[in-house]
Amino acid sequence: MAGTHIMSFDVASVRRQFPILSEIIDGRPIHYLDNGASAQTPLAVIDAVRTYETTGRANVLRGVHRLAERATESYEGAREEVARFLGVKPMEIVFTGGCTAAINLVAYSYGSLLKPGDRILLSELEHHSNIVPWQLLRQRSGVELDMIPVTLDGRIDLDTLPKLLTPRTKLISLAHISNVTGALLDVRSVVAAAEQVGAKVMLDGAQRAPHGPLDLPALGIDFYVFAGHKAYGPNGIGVLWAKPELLEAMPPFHGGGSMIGRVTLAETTWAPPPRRFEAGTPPIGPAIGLGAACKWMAGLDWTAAHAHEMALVQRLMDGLQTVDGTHLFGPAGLQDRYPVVSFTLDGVHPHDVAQTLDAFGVAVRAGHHCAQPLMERFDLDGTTRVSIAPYNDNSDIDALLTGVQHAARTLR
Amino acid sequence: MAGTHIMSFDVASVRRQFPILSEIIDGRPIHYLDNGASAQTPLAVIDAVRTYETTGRANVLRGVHRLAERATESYEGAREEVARFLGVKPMEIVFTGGCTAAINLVAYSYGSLLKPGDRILLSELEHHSNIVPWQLLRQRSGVELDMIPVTLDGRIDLDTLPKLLTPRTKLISLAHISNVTGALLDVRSVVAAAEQVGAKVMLDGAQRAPHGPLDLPALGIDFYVFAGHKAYGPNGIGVLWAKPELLEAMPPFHGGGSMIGRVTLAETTWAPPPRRFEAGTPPIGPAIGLGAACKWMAGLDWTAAHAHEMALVQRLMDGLQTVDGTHLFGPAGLQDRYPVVSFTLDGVHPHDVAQTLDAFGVAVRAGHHCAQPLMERFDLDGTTRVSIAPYNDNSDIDALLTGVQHAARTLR
Amino acid sequence: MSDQLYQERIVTLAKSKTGAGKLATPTKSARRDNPLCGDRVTIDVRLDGQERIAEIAHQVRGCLLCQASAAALASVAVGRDKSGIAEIRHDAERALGREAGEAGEPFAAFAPVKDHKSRQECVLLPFEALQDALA
Amino acid sequence: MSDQLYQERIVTLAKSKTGAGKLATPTKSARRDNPLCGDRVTIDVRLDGQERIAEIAHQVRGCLLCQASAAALASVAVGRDKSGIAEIRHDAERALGREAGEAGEPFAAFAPVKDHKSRQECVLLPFEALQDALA
Ligand SMILES: Cc1ncc(COP(=O)(O)O)c(C=O)c1O
Ligand SMILES: Cc1ncc(COP(=O)(O)O)c(C=O)c1O
Repeated sequence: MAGTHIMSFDVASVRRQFPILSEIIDGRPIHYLDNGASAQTPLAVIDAVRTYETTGRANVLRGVHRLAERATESYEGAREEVARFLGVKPMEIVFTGGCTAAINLVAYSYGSLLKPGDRILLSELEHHSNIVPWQLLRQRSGVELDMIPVTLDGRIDLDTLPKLLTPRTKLISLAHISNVTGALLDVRSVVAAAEQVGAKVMLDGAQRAPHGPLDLPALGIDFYVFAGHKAYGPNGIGVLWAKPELLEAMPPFHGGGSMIGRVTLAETTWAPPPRRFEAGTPPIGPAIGLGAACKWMAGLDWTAAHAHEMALVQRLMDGLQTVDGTHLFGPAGLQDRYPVVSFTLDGVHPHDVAQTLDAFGVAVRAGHHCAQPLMERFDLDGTTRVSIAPYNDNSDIDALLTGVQHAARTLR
Repeated sequence: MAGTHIMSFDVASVRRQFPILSEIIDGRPIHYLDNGASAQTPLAVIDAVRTYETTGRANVLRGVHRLAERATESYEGAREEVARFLGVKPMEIVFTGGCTAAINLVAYSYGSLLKPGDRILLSELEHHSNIVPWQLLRQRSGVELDMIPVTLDGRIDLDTLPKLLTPRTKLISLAHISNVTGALLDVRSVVAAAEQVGAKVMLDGAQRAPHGPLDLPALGIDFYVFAGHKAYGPNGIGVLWAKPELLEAMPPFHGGGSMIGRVTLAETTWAPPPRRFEAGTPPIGPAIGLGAACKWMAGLDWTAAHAHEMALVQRLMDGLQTVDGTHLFGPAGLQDRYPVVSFTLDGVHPHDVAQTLDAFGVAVRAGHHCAQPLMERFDLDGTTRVSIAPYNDNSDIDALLTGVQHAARTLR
Repeated sequence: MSDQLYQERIVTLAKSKTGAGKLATPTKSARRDNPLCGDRVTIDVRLDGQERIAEIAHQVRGCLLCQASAAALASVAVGRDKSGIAEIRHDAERALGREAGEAGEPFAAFAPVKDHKSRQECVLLPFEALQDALA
Repeated sequence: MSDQLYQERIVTLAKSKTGAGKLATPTKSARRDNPLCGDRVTIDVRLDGQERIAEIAHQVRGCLLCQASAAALASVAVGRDKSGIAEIRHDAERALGREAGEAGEPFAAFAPVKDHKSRQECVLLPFEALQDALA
């Protein structure tokens, strides 16, 4: 398998852990380069969920029988695994239904503490999931939204921060990594600027979490969210981390079982975090799967894995440059970026590029990537996006390049 | 295996489909009678999720590659399966993170259409998940809550309806089956009374869905919710059904990807239902599992299965009556009830009953069952609850009875 | 390689750009977006005294399938009224396998899209826009 | 059958009902609920001039473990102050395996709860209530 020789990263052995990568679909292996939408999942995750389903399935927290004890232990064990992955304490981790659900939790709960005229600062490259919840909050409560513009090379333009921040700015919520351009946020600058005005900082880590463990306390931020399914875990699970004093101050969002202190008809008291925010039966199986995914990620050598990913980005960029009429949208180099690469091909619509690639067995995403404001800003119909995981290899990139050349030749 | 001779229902062949039931845990087979908290899951469900994870995993709706097409087809196929199970149209089905999440969706979205002074009618036996979301709504918007009392035999006392309904009553939300007493609601009476004042009717079907297909249009109700994990499906998935004109009129709840028409910085338009309510990447794998669970349920002979379940209830009731100091809490007979049975044992706390049962390999639930107002009303410390599924058999009931006798002998 | 989707007829239709552009004095126009993929079609029509299409033009910001469909539609729309357009939509729906029966020309060209459910809306979007304009 | 949890010593402690009841004139009282299981403990204390417990009584609405723990606590509480109670709590925590070291009497009796994580709060609830009262 190609790629095994790069930086001593053994991509073949990683690939073997992902059952779907050895599937033959319609007579062809899969070149899966749509990891930014949803990553594939390793056997370790599938097995962890299956073990729960077949040897320890029960509801959590309230049962005294041994299946319930096993389930509770696995569920809370997953919380510990996720906490370790983020460098934080287990009780600061709230399990949600997804990354979008986590952002909505903050927008509803933390948002309810804001006052009309308070301001929230986003950027023009945010995913809809980090825009629409705030627009809904604006409708509910009269907060104002400000938007950081994006530079020509697809980065959040932090030079404009001094102008945009006001004493009324309570929260800055930005993508840690852009799901369109792959640009990595300069978190340090954002946190420093936020401190000037006393604003909290939330990072949308959906595209960062799939690339290895984090040290959130070192970042100095207040909120972090990510999605299980993009981080090699199951669907139906996401994570909110917040500083404990913030969680403590936040009112509940969903009401239901497990998030209460005591329920009477007249009034109800709340459980401490994280339970306060985990109303009803939580996504136990998906959480256990995500715990296994975090453990799996923690077991990789990310220095080598990241070097491998970025070598693939280089190969991709070099290859695209040989096709007439391709334009990269995003940072030109490998500096401060992650392996998400968007491009356009003159005269060929991104969907037609992606569809042609599919015929070569290559899975990519095309369109607005749930970032319509960004597309509007650059007057783009969309882009074709290649998003890379550690299990990708040279053959994936080469198949893609062949497909792009074919599209360029036949569709314009 | 015992039970196979009852009403020609082949319980052994049902049991064989549930891998966990043949596990030996701590040297003992499992007598799983905690189905009301979470049911076990058949191989058909496990396999459906695994097939998705290993041969068709991708994000849905937006992708053009074949994995995305497969995933979308499986996800929308699950919606069709759930719709068939409920006797409704697929586009009236909203997938949520759980039953609690579905109730919260209605409380936030439909609830935002209500005005201060509008009234919502619940009952004293509701699960916290059907109380707390409405209390939170009351806090947000000044609606008032009314509570239907419960009869001594654990039924919602519908005789009080005329007194409790007012022209300001906009919604009646009740458990289709009580998770404590097993009482089946007389839906027809509720719907007739609701029509008198123009109130909508919502049923919390968490405890009904696990006992076979429904015909929601025949019930004449407006909203229905249930949880995947209690209906033999995975965790992290729930269902909201609502009349299409209600869904159409309801504003979004969570904001994010997929639920939008067009996003601009200034404003955003909404997609039609059900997408409007499925923000972000939905719980694809869990939904596919629930589709398989609904299909599995649809394949059972429920006349025989229900007769089997109720024969086990009779055996249980007969057996408990031979233990000195046991009291059944709930309907005395088998009429209009489902196989959920609560009891108390004089001088022994329910948790100690349940813990003792665990030592006999019997899993039941003890405590307030997330129905503290009901416990308060009857001045109970809790009950021990036996909840039965079609895969239970006489040996499960007999093991339980042995354990209860032991607790009665040793713990008081 | 089996990109049977982009068969020559579809590519040719798209490149023909039949009807591409704007009308100077449209009687009606309508724009339709596909929120999932971002395709956008604007259609201008000039109607005669009997509500029949006298002139048609389309601006497509979308994929080749959408462009091809808009061109195909423009090539047969003139002289038809609302119900005439509904009729040729059946051809498109048949080509996509959403309705039974054989698709008439030029929409028979879209038969390869039958197996690509996620792309079928691209073919139908110009119809949505035109039918909005005529509604 | 292996209900090692309810060993004779725990059952005997619970049945002893040591300290069960109310005080006529408590200096302080506190109530604690366990929201997960619904157990509820109310503790009354009468303190002497040095803030030491002169008299103690408890009302337990809860399971056998909670009753046994309240009885054990009442049996050793008199004469101790806040820090004295904190000290015997270590015995309980040790018996439950939450702290290293050997548990002193009478809390050593709770060693069987070590393997039943979900029940450990039942044992600690009387401590929570008493420590609240003394806080
Ligand atoms: C009657 C009833 N309603 C609602 C719920 C909440 O379901 P979930 O916890 O799966 O969201 C339950 C189960 O816990 C229930 O029994
Ligand atoms: C940057 C970013 N934020 C948020 C999301 C939303 O994640 P999910 O759809 O899993 O809730 C995504 C992915 O869709 C994303 O890429």
